[in-house]
Amino acid sequence: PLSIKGLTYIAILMAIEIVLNKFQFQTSYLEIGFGFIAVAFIAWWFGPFWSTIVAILVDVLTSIINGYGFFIGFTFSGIIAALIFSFAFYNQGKVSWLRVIVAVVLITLIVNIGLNTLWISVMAHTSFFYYLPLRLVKNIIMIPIQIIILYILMNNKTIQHFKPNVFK
Amino acid sequence: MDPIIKVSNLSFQYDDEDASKILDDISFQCEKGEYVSLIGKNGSGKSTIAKLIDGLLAPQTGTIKINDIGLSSHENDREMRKSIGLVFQNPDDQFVGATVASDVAFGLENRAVPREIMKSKVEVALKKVGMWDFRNEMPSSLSGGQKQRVAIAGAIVLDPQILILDEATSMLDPLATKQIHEVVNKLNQKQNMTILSITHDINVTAKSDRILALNDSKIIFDGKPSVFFQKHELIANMDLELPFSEKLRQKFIDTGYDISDQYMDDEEISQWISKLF
Amino acid sequence: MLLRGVKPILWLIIFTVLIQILFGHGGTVYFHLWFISITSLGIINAMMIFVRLLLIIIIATILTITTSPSMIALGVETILVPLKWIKVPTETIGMMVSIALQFIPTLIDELDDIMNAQRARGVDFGKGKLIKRAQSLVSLIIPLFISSFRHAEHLADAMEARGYSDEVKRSHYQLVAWTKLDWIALLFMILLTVVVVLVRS
Amino acid sequence: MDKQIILKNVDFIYQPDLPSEKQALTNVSLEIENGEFMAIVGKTGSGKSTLVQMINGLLKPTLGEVTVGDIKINNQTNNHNLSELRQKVGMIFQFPEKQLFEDTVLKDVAFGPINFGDDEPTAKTKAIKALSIVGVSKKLYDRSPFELSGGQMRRVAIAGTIACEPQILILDEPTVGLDPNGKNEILKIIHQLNEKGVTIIMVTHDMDVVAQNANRVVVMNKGRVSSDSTPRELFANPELIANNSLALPDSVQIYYDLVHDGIQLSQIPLTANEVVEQITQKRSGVK
Repeated sequence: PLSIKGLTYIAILMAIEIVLNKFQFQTSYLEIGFGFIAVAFIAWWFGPFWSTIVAILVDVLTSIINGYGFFIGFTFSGIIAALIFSFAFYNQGKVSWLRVIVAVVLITLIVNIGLNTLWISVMAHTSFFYYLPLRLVKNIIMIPIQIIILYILMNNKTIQHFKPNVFK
Repeated sequence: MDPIIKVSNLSFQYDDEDASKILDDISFQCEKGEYVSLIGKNGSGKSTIAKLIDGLLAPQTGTIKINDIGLSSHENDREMRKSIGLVFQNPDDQFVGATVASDVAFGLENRAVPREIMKSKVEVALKKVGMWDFRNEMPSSLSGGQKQRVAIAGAIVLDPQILILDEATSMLDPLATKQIHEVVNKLNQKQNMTILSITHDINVTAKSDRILALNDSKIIFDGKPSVFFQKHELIANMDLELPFSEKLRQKFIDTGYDISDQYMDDEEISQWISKLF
Repeated sequence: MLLRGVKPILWLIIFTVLIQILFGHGGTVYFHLWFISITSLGIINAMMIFVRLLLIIIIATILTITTSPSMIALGVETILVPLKWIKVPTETIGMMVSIALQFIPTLIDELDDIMNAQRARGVDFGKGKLIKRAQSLVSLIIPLFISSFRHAEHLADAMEARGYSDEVKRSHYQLVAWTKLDWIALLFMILLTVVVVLVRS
Repeated sequence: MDKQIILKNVDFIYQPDLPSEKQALTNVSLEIENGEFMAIVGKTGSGKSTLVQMINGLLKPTLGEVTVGDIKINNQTNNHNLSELRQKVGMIFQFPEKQLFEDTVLKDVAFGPINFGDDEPTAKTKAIKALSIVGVSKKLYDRSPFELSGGQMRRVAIAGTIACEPQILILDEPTVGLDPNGKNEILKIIHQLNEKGVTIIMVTHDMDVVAQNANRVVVMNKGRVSSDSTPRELFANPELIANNSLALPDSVQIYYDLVHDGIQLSQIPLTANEVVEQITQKRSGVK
């Protein structure tokens, strides 16, 4: 079972995820948030069970807070992303470039480009292929930025220093 | 009568840091209803003492007794915490409930107190700190000083015999600091609550019954504030400042005035000046 | 509030409506050029989708305006109760939701502060090459994570000091009671569903 | 005299046209000269922080104009052309250690100069100079800033701004949360910079700090400038002080206690030294 510290860490990471999902560059039309970083940390430190739970919660809460409707497809996307991150990072002491690259590429292809495009087309009753080109381009542009940020953060000594405190 | 807090030969060090002891063979005690200030530099182990007394950390050697009950097993920790309320430094780090009232109720919820009793206790506690009018506000909408008053309400709602303030006003402006100390003084005087106030603000220690000074992991002074304020060298070594009235008294001595060799507070010293004319 | 909720999916709505209008087929054709064709059915479809998305937004916004975060947290916990059967710790999850909601405004303020501090040190967010952008983000996110983890550490102490444990039974200060109004709302929803189903078939 | 900063009829509104709209500044006009040490005081929410953020372009006036040297900022100013201004006007926020993020102290301090276009060796030189000004020893240069004590972290963060060599330094409550010694050290550093010609604008609640450091103090109230004078002139108006939830410095409190007892000193004392001096003076006058 989770320690109290474990509970507060997950809760705060969840809040970070919601905040960073909303956070976008004002000047850029690439509307991709940075909540994935928090997902990666939950997966890394807490594993598939808790990252799945958080994926569901964040999706429900975000749709309530931001006022988009709730669509079960995106929840499914969130779970898949959480599981891919868990598969790549859970129980890893040090996270290598390779693991970060594999995780980010897999999530971009399967979740962001594949599933999410599908959900948007289902929601809007339009063909998958209308949205594909635009989403393909913007998601591929984001891959290197996501990889660099994730690698730097997960290998930051100060941040790592907090890790042993999570389980007690 | 037995002391309410009795710390004997307490030592502690964090295992992950470089191995220096943060507390080294410390002993002190507090009587019921006493207002004790614990002062020392940043990082001198003051907060560690608070956590040890509340059982959030376990001592490596030595004993801590609250009301003559020793801290040893985990169950006792919970039992002990019932008699201790703790208020921390950062107002933002203490909120669990989404409204002021539900946050104050948190400690009661943890003890499965029935809802009706909870409601009246929350009301009493919030009124004591002057925050009842804010009961339905979200904590994030409050000022720092208001947040700390709510945090005090959250601690005293459990009717603790001891209230520990861990640098509870160091992030607040002077006005909010004053208000918090007014609330704390009232709890001390009207309800005979034992106060252990951890601080590096020497001015707020003037009103306490006793000062415990911690330096280099040892207690180097235990006595009345008026005695402590005269130990200028000790205070300088601890990176603390003299209270203004004491600085002024020293200046008078240096200039050749014939002034009492006892500590005087602001009021006493201005009375003394009046008599010069 | 409403506007802010709409903004992120505004492009989706516009894009979808435009596609429906420009590439729709069926009904009377008003305009045709190469692969673009504006038809009556296309326009009707576009309007339908527009109204549908608008409704979703309005309903969600009403929920946010009328329901406090604590009620939402409590609601989430209540919905999850059946999961207790498969040993999911629903109380812990409810606590998590409550804390997370509690910290969102704090973290937004903190992110704002850090952003201002880095701007004052010459960071220009959203400008420059890829590497530069990644670096400016790192200067934002590392401080955010560190200060958040400090919050988590202190909060855990504060909760423990106030006697929290997931092993003991807790009572609840805030109560979600099922009232007459809820029956009426439920009845209304059922009626509405029936009507919709009847009309559709 | 050289007018370095001019605010002319500045209004600022947060989130205009939304229900949460809030007027933070109303018709603020100020002129600040080169080399001043100005304190800004007032209640929480009186517009102090908004005011100082106007001066380095983090916020732009809704109405009116801010001029810093030859740079003008009004509501037409583009966000991306403010680099020159931000280099000129350094800003140190409350709890500045929150901005630290690099692996080493030296790298973190050099971060600002690099952003403002210095090459790495130049930035390093500036960083070393700044670190020596704030008194961080060489031994710590390659340590992680997060391993340092609270007071040292604060100094490193301040060095991060000083390294950009600003002509104007804005500080928002720079000593909150430090122990008295740490607080005095920071104030000493600020004083030294001021003596070297850096204009200091400091937001604070601590009236002792105002009394002992500033040559000018502006009181903000509900987004307006409600008083602009020397500290001594301000303390001569206890009513104004009380109305703005400010506290009198200890030395001034003694002055008023004595007035209450019918003893009128010739001038309001700002330090313990001045109290003793004036009493001595008064006594020799009596005799």
